[in-house]
Amino acid sequence: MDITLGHYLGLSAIIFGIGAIGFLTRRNILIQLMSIELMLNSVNLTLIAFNRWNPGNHAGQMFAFFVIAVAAAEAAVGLAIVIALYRLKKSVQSDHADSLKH
Amino acid sequence: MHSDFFSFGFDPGRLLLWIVLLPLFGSIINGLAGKFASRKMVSAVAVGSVALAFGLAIACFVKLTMLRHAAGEEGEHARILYTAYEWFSVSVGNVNVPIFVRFVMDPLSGVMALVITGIGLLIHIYATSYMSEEPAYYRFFCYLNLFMASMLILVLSSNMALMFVGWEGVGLCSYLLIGFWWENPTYAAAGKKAFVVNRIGDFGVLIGMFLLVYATQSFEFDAIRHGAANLSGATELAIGGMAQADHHSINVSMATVACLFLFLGCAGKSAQIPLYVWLPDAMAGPTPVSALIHAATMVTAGVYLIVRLSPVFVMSPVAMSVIAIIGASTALLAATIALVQNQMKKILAYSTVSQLGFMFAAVGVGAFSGGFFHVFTHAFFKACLFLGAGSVMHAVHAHGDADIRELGGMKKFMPRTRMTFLISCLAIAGFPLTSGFFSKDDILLGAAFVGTGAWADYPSWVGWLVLVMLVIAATMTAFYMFRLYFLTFEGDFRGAHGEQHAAAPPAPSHPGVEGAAETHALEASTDAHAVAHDAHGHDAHDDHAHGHDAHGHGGLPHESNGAITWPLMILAFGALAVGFLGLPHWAHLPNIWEHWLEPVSARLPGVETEASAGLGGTMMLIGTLAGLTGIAIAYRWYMMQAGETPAALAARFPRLQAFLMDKWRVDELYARIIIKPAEWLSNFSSEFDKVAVDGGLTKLPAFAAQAGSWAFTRLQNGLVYSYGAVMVAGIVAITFWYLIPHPNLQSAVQGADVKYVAATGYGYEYRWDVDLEPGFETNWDTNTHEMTASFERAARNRGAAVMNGRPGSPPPVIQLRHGELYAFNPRDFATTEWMKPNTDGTPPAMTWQDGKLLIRVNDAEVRQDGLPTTTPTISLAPGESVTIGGRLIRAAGVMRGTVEVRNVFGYVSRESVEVTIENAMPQAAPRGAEAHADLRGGL
Amino acid sequence: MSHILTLLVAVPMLGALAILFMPRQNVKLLRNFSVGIMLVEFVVSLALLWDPTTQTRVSYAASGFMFVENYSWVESLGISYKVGIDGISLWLILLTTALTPIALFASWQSIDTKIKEFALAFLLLEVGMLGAFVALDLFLFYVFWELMLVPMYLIIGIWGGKDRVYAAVKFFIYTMVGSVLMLIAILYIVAQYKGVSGHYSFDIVQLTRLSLPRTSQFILFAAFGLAFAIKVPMFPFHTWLPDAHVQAPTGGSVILAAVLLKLGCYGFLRFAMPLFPVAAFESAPTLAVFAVIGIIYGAFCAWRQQDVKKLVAYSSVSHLGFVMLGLFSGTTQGISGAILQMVSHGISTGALFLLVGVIYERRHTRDLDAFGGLAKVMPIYTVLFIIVTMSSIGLPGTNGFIGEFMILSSTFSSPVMPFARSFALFAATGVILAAVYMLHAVLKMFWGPVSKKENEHLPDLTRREAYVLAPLILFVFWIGLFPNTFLKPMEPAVERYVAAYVARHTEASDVATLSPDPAAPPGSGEHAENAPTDGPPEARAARGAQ
Amino acid sequence: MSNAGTTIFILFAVIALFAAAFTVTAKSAIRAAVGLLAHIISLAALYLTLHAHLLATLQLIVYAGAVVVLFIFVIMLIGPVSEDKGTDRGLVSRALGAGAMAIVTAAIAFNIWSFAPDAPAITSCPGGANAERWTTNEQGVASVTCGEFGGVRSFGLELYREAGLPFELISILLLVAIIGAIAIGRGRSNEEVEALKARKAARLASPVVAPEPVVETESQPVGGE
Repeated sequence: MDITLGHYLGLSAIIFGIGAIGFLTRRNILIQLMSIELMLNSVNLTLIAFNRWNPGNHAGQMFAFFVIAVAAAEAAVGLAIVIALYRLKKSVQSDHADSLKH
Repeated sequence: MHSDFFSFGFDPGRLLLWIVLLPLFGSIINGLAGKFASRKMVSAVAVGSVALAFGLAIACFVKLTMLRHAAGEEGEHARILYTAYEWFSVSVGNVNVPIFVRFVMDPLSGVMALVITGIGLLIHIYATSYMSEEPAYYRFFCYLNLFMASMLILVLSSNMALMFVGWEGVGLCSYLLIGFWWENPTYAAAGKKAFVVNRIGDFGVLIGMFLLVYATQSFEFDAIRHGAANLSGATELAIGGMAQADHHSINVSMATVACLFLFLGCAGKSAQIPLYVWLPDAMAGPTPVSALIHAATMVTAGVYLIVRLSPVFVMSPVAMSVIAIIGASTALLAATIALVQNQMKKILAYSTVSQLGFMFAAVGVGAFSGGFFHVFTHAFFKACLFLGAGSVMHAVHAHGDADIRELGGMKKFMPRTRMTFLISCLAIAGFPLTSGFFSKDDILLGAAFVGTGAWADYPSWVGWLVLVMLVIAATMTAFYMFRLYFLTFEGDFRGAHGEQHAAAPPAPSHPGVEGAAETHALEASTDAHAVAHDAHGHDAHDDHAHGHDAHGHGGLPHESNGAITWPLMILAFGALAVGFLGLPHWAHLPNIWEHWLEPVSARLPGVETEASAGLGGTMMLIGTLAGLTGIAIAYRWYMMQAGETPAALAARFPRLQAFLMDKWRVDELYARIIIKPAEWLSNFSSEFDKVAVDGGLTKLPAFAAQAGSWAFTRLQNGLVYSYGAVMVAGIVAITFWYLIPHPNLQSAVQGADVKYVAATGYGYEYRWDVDLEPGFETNWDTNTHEMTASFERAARNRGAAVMNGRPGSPPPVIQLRHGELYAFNPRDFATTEWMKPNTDGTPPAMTWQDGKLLIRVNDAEVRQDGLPTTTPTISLAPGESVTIGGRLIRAAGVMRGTVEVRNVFGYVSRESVEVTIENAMPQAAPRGAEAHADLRGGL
Repeated sequence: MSHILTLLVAVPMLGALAILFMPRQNVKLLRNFSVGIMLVEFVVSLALLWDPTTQTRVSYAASGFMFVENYSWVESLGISYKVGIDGISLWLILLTTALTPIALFASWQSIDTKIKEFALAFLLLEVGMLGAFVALDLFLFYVFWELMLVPMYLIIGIWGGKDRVYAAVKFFIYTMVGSVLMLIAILYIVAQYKGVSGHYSFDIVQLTRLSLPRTSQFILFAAFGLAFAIKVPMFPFHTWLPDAHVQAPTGGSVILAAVLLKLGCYGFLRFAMPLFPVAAFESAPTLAVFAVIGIIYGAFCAWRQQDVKKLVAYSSVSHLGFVMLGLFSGTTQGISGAILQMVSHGISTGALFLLVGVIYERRHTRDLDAFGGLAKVMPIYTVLFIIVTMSSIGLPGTNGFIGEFMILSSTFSSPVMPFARSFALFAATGVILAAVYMLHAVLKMFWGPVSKKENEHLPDLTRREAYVLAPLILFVFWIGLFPNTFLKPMEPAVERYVAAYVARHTEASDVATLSPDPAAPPGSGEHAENAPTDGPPEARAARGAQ
Repeated sequence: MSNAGTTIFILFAVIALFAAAFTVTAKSAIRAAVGLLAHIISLAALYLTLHAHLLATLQLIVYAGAVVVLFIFVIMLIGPVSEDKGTDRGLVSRALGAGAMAIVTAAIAFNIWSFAPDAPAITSCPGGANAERWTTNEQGVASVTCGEFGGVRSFGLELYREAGLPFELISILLLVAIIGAIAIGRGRSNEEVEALKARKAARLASPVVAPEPVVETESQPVGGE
């Protein structure tokens, strides 16, 4: 069996789905953040795979590069927020931070 | 006066203007400056302006008579016209009808103008003395002059719109003058009542006016009178709306409807059933007002209007008989009420209503000149009676009104008043050779005349009925007037008012407040019903006493001064003498009056003969007898006895007496059936507004918004995964949208070709079917998102007919589909008779064969290329046209394009589009492109 | 080209700008300056009647709009600053410029907080009103229409009575609902216009050439009509009016009744009816029914009101019913009468509100039962009140009569409206009811003995109040006696209007079409879109099925 | 792709999937972090199969070296609180969201798997089946030399030539993130917390919101007398 672009994309879709489901079902902010990382990674995989089959330049890889940078920033800020929330609520459950309702 | 005065180039019309303007200026001057002027100045302005107006009126009148004589045979149309300016205009249908401020003096308005200014002058003089103690002296004369101006506008205007100014103007003045002593709430309420009731009448005048103007396209009385002939039965009136709405129309002649509406107005102004209720209450006003407005002039405006429009009224015997019956009923009703009343002015008020009923009965039976003659004579004797009553009240200091049971023996104290009063009473009773005798006789004769069936269209029973009612009413009139006279002037003085007033403190500073209690107490004991009715504001007779003419020299009654007695004497002379202007025609005596009014009072259509001497003599005898009977009974009961018989009758029939005393309880009835429901309706509206309208349009949407807002805030629960779930819903939608290809097929006609364009998308492949044959012509290809098809090649078995349904509008397109014979919108074709029916397997009337539209035509007019043809089957290539039965039919072609689009996932979507090509043939020039903009693009 | 209309819009705007830079402590300056600016504005507006440069009276006989100014504003969307007037808007503009200073001057008696803001709001209000009257570009009109809303909202909401916020919000929301629908309709028309002509335009003259399909006309007419019907206000959209009037300060009430409501009628006349002639023509009977209901219903409601202002507000509902009836009658004099009635109503109701304001100043109540016998203590006030009442009742010789009479009689014989006679018949009962409710108020306020102690020493009209009212009284009689002064200038415009209205009432097609531009000279390149040969491709696209 | 390549792909794909699943299902956060680490490493391996050498390295350095470590730091800092507590709250929306997402994922994955365009295995340099793809971009200009695809030199050259501005923007973003993270994570000083508490107490005591002190200094007496 030859591995083609479709396989990479399918894999990436599944990982994205797992990340999304994780984000939707888990209430632990830390794990939700990790789910986001999963989704970002799946996108990176897609970008890199497409780039492999259009190798005239590095557009896809470069996007992935930026995504990694943004993901790092996001993780940093996100975790800072987690700590702030923890300090406020003594909890990292996302549904404890529901003041912004109604 | 010499004729020179009238012939030196001066426009007599301008005088007409000044007749109106003088009292108006008098009013304005007194209104603005009267407060700072002395009473002398005020009365000088008021009386002076009216006197000048009277002078001018005489001058114009003389000029008019001269014109009439000078014109000889055509003198009938002699009149003086003056157009001041164009006021405004209204649309009648598509015509602009201008309304002018234009005055006219013709025989009718001439007489009225003389009566108004003449009697008005006398009453003004009278009022200078009568009202001399009134603090708001200037206000009184301001109103009175304003009334004179309005009344003169009413009678002198040459068109209905301007007349309406006067019509409403006198209503306003009446309102102001009835409520002159407004500090008494019942007086003020009486004023309001008068105004509102008059307004109901004005509504009738408005609608009647609109109807007449609608029919004759003019506001001018002359034009309406000339156009009256068109108003008879032939004209159908669609009550619902426009004339062509046949099923809404009721077969009533325009004249009848217009006349009944106008009569409603006249009934309001002239106090006829059902709108008479305001007049008795109007006696709350000062006595000169009662005399001038509510007896002599304003209330006769209704009769004036009917006489003025008599050619219209005679067109409708129905309306005439209604008027006659209502007039006679009013005469009778008011007379019965007057029988038992005890207040001087109240009796006179009901007497006025009754006499007005006589006048209406007269015009109702077609005796226009007789009815108007009664207006004229009545003005004299009724004004005299009112002023006489005022003089008596003045003498006994019974302010507002006087109870005749408290009076008596006044002839000793005030001989001149008594003489004039007696003369007027005789006149109103129809004593031979007094003015009332002649005018009443005219009326009775008129009723009897139509009763004999002289006017074929007119129900003769109405004549007899009216006659009987009027005779009874005349008897009663004589009775109650002489009851009034005997109780007031004969016998001994029974009153204690003088003493009471002598003891009372002089001229109270707040008229209407002090003094009310004592007289009211007196009244309460004598007239128990009065108290009960005060709540309705109509029975405002005696719970007041004004300091306005408390002279402070009490004691016994005394004769009034010259300013009061001289007008009385002049009026009494008139009451005696003016009857001779209208000597009976049947006795071959010269009837100046009738001759004078000939140009304005309409002749009854189809009536050639005149009343015979026998009928005339009989009626005169009956009338005289009726009057004398009434007088005799009154004499017997009140002079020979001391009123025992009436007292016994009252004791025997207490309920009848109470019923009459309560004026038939009409006010109560109205309160129950009109005022209460109206108030209820108004309460209901106001509540409905709060609850239903505001609730439905404000509160309900507000509640809905709040509820919606509540529901949506529930979604904002602050939980991340809820928001996430909503996001996923969006992802689902977008995903599935992108999984399936979307052709979004568009088409465009390019000459004889049709170009189809499908949407492009990543990895899309296309295949096309554009030839109307089954199956796709092209194979899957990624590059063919556009496809062009030729019309000529493709349109073979399908087509459309383009029909020009309505001229001027773009043609609706009717598409024929496979297996369809024809498709018509019944709205576009009144009938399809021109097509052969599609029976027994014959080819369809319209079909598409071999690229041509075939039409088989029944016997209809067919034109092809402008030439008539007789071919039974017409064959049209797309773009060609034919006219069948006046309808343009053009053949057109239909193209269909289908595309299938496949995306990378292998999903396939199909879309078709059908195009109607109206002018695809190369020889046909493209029609206006904008007319058929792509509907999808447009909408 | 004269810039008078721009000047009209600009003067109060500049005045407002100047007020921004004035110290708020200097109350006297603020008061005098704001009134002064409005007087200047009034003088400027007189130039619409009398041209000072040529020393002649301005004639409104010419066809088309006068004093037109047209500058491109947003070129790509066809939005322009186009202003112009004709006989129809002339008197409404003069009414506005005449009444605004009066209303503001009268307000200065009672308004003593936030003077600067009040002056600002009033000036901006004047900008909005005048702008809406002169705008010939739908977009421009909409801008002014909305601009007008905000100051009025503030005037009611800040300087109003007890429930001012409720009233202000109600006023705002009611008006806004209509306006938003109107905006959508405007955009739709413009899109249609673009569809057939190939370019955008908001110019009313151009848009009037558009003839839309029947169904679209009805929907659009409903959208426009709702906006204007709310403003008029027609039954059943009137309930904001009594609330707004009762809560608004005197000056606000005057302007609201005298001018703002007229914009609703004007909108029907200028926009809704010419743009959608078929729909207007065919809905005229329906709308006339509502107008007649409004006349009678408003009168009945007015009768029961204890609050004088509310009474007058409901009487406005009744009177504006007459105006709407006249507009829909489709006759020359019916429409002229309606316009005159707008002016008359502005004057007499404005005066009534001023008079009510006067008594409210003294007694701080408007309850009918709180008065009685005022004729004794305030004779001059009484006289003026009764004159204005009579004008409101429509007594001949006063202004109220002319409009009503023209409307009723012209409607009665209207050749184009079905059931016209019935409408006139029922509307005429309003004449009776007007007397009932107005005289009811007069009876309760003025006649009878002075029953309340508080009323015994009320001062009569001050000189200032008399000055404010005098011009209005003058016009009550002027219009009543010499209405042709006012009717003649508007006649040519109305005649053209009616001719076009009647001629176009069958002009509906299945798709939008454009009639040729009469204004364009033949062969002019500017309107090449009318050439039949080379329209834009989409215009020639064949009809799509399915 | 060679058989070895296929094997490697399947191996690491399976690891990545299982690691991902473990990450989102793990009860304890620390286990999830370990799962994430495994996932990241297996993705790095997959990047290698795609000739993204530099990115594979960066993936390890940034994700495995920084992000996951950061996660673990935070988990340690917070301690046992970081454990998930079972609750039914929002069960419906969670279930619905997860279910819908699962369906979508399945649909996409299935469709992508079934779609297999001819995507040749890329093994050789110029002269191979897809020589032109290696040598030219859309404009026909080669920016990548065969054999250097995904390498540091080739990638870096292109990054600085073509994407200098985004690169600089990203550095700014990182700077901002650093500052932001510090600002948020630092917390409030004691005085600030006290002041906050006092304000809150005051607000609870009176229904009227106490005016902000700054506003008070601004307001001026209203003229009008």
